[in-house]
Amino acid sequence: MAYALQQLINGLTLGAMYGLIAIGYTMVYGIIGMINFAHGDIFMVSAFIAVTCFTLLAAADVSSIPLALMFVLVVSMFFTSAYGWAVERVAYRPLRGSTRLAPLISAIGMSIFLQNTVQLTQGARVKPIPPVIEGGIELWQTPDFTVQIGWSQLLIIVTTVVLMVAFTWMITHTAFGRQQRSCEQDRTMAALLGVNVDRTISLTFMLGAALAAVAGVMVTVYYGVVDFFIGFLAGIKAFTAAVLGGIGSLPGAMLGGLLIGLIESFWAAYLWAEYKDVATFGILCLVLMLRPSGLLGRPEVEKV
Amino acid sequence: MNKTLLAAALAAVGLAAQPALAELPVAIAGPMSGQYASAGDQIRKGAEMAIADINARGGVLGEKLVLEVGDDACDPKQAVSVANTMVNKEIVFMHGHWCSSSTIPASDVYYEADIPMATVSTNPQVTERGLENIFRIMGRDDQQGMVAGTYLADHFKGKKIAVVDDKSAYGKGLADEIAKAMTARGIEPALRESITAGEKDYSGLVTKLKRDGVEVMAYGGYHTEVALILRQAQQAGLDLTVMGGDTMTNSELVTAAGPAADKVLFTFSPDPRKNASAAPVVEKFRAAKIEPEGYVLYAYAAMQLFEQAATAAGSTDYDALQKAMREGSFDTVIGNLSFDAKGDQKAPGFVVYQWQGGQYDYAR
Amino acid sequence: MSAVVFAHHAMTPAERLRDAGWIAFVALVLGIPLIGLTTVDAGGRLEVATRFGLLAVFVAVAFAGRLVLRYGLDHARARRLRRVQAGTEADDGRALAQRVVTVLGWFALGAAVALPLVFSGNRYVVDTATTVLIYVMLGWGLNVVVGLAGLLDLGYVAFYAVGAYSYALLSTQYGWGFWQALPVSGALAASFGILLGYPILRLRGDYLAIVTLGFGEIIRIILVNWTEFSNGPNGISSIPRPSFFGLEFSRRPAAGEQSFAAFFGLDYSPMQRLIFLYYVILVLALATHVFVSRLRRLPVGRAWEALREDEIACRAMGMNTTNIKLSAFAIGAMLGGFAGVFFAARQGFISPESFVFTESAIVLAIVVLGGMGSQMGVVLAATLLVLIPEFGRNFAEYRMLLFGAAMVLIMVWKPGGLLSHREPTLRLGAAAKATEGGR
Amino acid sequence: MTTLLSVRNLTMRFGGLTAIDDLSLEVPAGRITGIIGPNGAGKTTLFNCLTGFYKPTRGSLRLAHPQRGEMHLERLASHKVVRDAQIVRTFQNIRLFPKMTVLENLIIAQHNRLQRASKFSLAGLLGLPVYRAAEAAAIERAATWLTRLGLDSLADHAAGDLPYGIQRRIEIARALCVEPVLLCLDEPAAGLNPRESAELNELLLHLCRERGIAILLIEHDMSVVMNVSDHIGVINYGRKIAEGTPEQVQNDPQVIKAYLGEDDEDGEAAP
Repeated sequence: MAYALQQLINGLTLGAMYGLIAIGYTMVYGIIGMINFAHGDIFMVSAFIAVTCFTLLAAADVSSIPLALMFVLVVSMFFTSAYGWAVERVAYRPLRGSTRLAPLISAIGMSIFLQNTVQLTQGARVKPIPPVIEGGIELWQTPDFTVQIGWSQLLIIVTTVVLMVAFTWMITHTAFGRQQRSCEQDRTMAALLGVNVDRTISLTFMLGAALAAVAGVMVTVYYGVVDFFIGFLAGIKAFTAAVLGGIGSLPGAMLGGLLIGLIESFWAAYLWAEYKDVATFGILCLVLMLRPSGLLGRPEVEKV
Repeated sequence: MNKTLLAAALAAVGLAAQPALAELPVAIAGPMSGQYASAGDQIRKGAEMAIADINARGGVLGEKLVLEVGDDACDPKQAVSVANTMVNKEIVFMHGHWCSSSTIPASDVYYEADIPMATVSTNPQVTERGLENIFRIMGRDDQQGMVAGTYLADHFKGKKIAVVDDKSAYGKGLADEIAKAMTARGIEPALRESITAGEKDYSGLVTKLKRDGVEVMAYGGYHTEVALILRQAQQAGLDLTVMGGDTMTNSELVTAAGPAADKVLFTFSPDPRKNASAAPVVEKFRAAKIEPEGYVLYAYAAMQLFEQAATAAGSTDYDALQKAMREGSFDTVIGNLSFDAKGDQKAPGFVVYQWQGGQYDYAR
Repeated sequence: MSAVVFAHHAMTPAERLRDAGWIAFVALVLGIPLIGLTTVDAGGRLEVATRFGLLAVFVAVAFAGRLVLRYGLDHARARRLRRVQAGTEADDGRALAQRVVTVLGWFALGAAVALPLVFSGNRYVVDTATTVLIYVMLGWGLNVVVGLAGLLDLGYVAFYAVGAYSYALLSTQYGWGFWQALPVSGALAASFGILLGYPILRLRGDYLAIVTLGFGEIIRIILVNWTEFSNGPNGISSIPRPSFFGLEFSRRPAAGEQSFAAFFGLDYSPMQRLIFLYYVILVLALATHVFVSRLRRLPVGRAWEALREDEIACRAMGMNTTNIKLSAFAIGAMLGGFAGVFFAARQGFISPESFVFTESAIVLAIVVLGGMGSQMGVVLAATLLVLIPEFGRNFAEYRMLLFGAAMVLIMVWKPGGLLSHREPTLRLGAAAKATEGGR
Repeated sequence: MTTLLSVRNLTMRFGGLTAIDDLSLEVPAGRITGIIGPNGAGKTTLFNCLTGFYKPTRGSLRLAHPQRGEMHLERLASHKVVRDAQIVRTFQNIRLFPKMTVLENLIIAQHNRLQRASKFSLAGLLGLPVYRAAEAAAIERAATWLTRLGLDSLADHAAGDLPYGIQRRIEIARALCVEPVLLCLDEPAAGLNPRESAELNELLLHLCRERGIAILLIEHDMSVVMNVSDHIGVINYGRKIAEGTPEQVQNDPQVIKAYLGEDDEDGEAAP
């Protein structure tokens, strides 16, 4: 029981991170209907920025953890959204209005490009930082097992929840949210009604990148190690999460992320760890067979 | 690292330029890019230094050596492509590849093209296929696993030992051998697991280890994952000792795992840096700000092997060279090298090491 | 999309400078974290190192590059505008381009046949050409699924793996020969295609993409973990090479067998096998080409294209879309399987590492870059995508960077692919003539 | 006058919305039946039920096929409605295969016949005479209709590049290539200019009178409906509110109320 609880905590932490990255996929899909394959690598870039920041802070002897975290988050979000903006501008905007697959291939190219840029400029070696947040709370002590939730795990889950709420509020209550939703539904009509579509799409990419940056900082804090390859696996998992939850739906992305985190940790905990990815994809297929638009996706009515 | 992009590009173009006549092209191949690029980097540094030294001594048989570098990124398909490139460049000797899964398909190409090769790949299959051009200057996984498993059985009696691998050819081979050696000594692994290399989250595994009261984990795989597992174990309040293979020589482990790296034991050939004969070379590397860790000295030794075998044979023709390598005995920075019929090093001997404050040394 | 025509006035120098300045600023922002700053290992911990000199160079290059690019683009646009105004030679141009492509196709075929004879001593060239042909074949196979039927498949590598492993296992375990195993492996791959296709018939577009991606991963993970079956991560080695009508290509043939070299009284050379393998894949690829081109002109091929264009209209025309989708999956998978068999035979060693997602992505890139559905486009794109990294070997670590950049640039330059013209499967005039001649 | 299709108590619900409510209707063989009604009345939904795109919630759709006898359409998958029952439809928002040529569009309409002749593509791959003859016949049939509809000069153009009015005609030609017993046209006159409308009228009458094809016609353009229909059904809110000859329907108070009455949801219906 205690063991299951611990695995639940592990799964939630992992799932929260997938969810944060998945939101980026889902938003971009919602607005321009493309899979932004480079999103995982944007996340990777943000993790590198975070490592540089933490190292700078360590050199500057900043000892206040909340202050350091805030600083790293802000800096990382700023630069990462610049990357999000640039990627859209260079690789996707010229392709708007062409076939559905063109931006996908461009995105795959962008992903390879970003990975190798980071490898060249930052080196192929893994980048570690000393533990930022140590310790945690002991939740439950049984004779042979202690359930523990680390401060960093707690931080990740809380941040995710807060961001999720803030984000949903922004989409439903602000002018940008309205423009974003209007572009999702009908870009031409939105443009006719005076919505600056280009700007809205750019902003969407920047927001997605900023969320990925939050995930990047969290990964850096939690695992303490990043390398130029982390974007790939995280990207695939997050994309799976977005689809599982119903691509285009924000709560769906979060739900998908959490589910995949939980499936992974419980499958690995009780069944065969080596087949956990098979389980993830298997469950995805099953869900899609029963609900072709994902768990919370708007069911696509066949318009004849 | 501080080279400017432009300068690096020019240097790369320069490296690839065709050698002039009266130069002997020799090659190294390995993962110069990709996940394991740091190993490739070590090989390149070792080989460059060796070639500089050999050429300073007047080259081999009066000809200067030039180095060709092949990048296979540990991808078998690219490895074959690299091998073909090297054949075209008419290299007379190859040191590589690094990943066993690259070495195996590439070696067929070298075999057909009559090119002798010295490799550090540890998978038994490398020398088990009857190719007479392969020489392994490193031990084999089965020997390595044997040493590690026996050490675990002897030193951690009564403690729970888990055996984990990363599903790579290398990692799984090693972990299987460790488990076998332990069982032979009457100790059953408390847990046998596989993880996926390249992920970041191993908290599930750590929790599992914690539940089963595991104190020691034998691990077949690369150092990156070990660093992550150690960090996450510490976070979860699990005091874990790790036993790994030769890949743990990488100092990245220490950077990434922090103080927890002191809990890592691993098997590796006797440290060449400790050889009295290697002292001047080690000094030289350190003077050039290169720590001759991991595969650096092996690459150096591979070039020495070629130099001495070619000198002994008086020629760089395949048959003569191959015969000289097979029959001779060579003094290199990694000690005395001689090979058995399969091409395995005769006295590899693995030793158990332990990291200690950023350095590794023989374990007590 | 609405056609909005913007009037482009010529930019003043000041505007050009401002534009380039903005790009330089963006370059600065992007460059600071990755180029300007880096972390280096300083004995067990990281330290930040600065490279502001390099950053300045980067920004300057961006500034100058933008000026030049903008200038070039404006000129190109002006030229195009003049051409459009001058008259509608576009149609003629297209027909001409089509003829050029056809001529180039025959030329490429001739070059492909002659290549090993010209480069008979050059192992690298023959081997790289073989790789190109493998990708051409994979591209043609995937072209059926993605290019013609419009079903986005991100897990094509699974069928490649099925083909490769079935040949590897049949040959090493049961001693089957290459030519015996080829049809069986193809059939097996086709069954996997149907197996994958069936449950996901209802899915569309990007949902299909992720499920196929998952399927590819599942196959790979099973190959890695099911050691008893596939020998796990160690892979399968010593896979026999195809023989020339029973003649082996080896220096020392097995007892009772004759080698190719001995039979023809030649000196043994490893090149003989390489060249033979090259011709094998050339024949396989050409057969694939003929097969797919003919299918395209048959009801089933036209049905695939119709499915890509409008699935609902297909149903309204009484087509069984289930069968059409499954046939596309099956045929695409079968061709992938054939390519896999050849791959295993050529490499002599396969392991799950050869069948990762990146491989699927590259084959998909070949199809899309080439121009969806265009057979010649696949050849062109496969050649480019194999050769760019190979030429890139001279640039060592910049190799993959160039590869990624090239993918983006080609796509932005030609969103419809390199050869996006679609040749109709039949013409009224031509058909009428043909039928009259037939009667 | 024999009944070709009889719709009995058809009901179609989407969640809480009832698009068609207990509708009964008879379509006679060899005649033109018009269906009119304000926007959102359920006309297209009726087509979708009829051609198998939707499964009706309740009710029966019975076809008295001249060769194959009675068929229950509600039990057939959409492709079988076309293949076996030979009911073909066009779409309100034209659905051609835009990148394919006009001729190819018409050949695809004959897919099932050709596919059978190609013997699982084998005969086709080998170029056997069986298949070659079938293909020639298919092209012949396509060419005949193209000529009849004045499209022969456009046969090798990509369908999607042609003007709207021509695309409408192509869609009808494509449907005719299936050799329907019942042709369901969903607003074929929408977007046509008066001259094109007149041509359409003439074509519909030709199909019905000369070729004996029954036509079910949804149309807002009263000049078309009133001129060609033998019989008209009026639907509002998913219910049939009137039925009869054009004159009867025009003078029906219910119909006038539906079009001009309290609900002003419809503007374009008035001729």
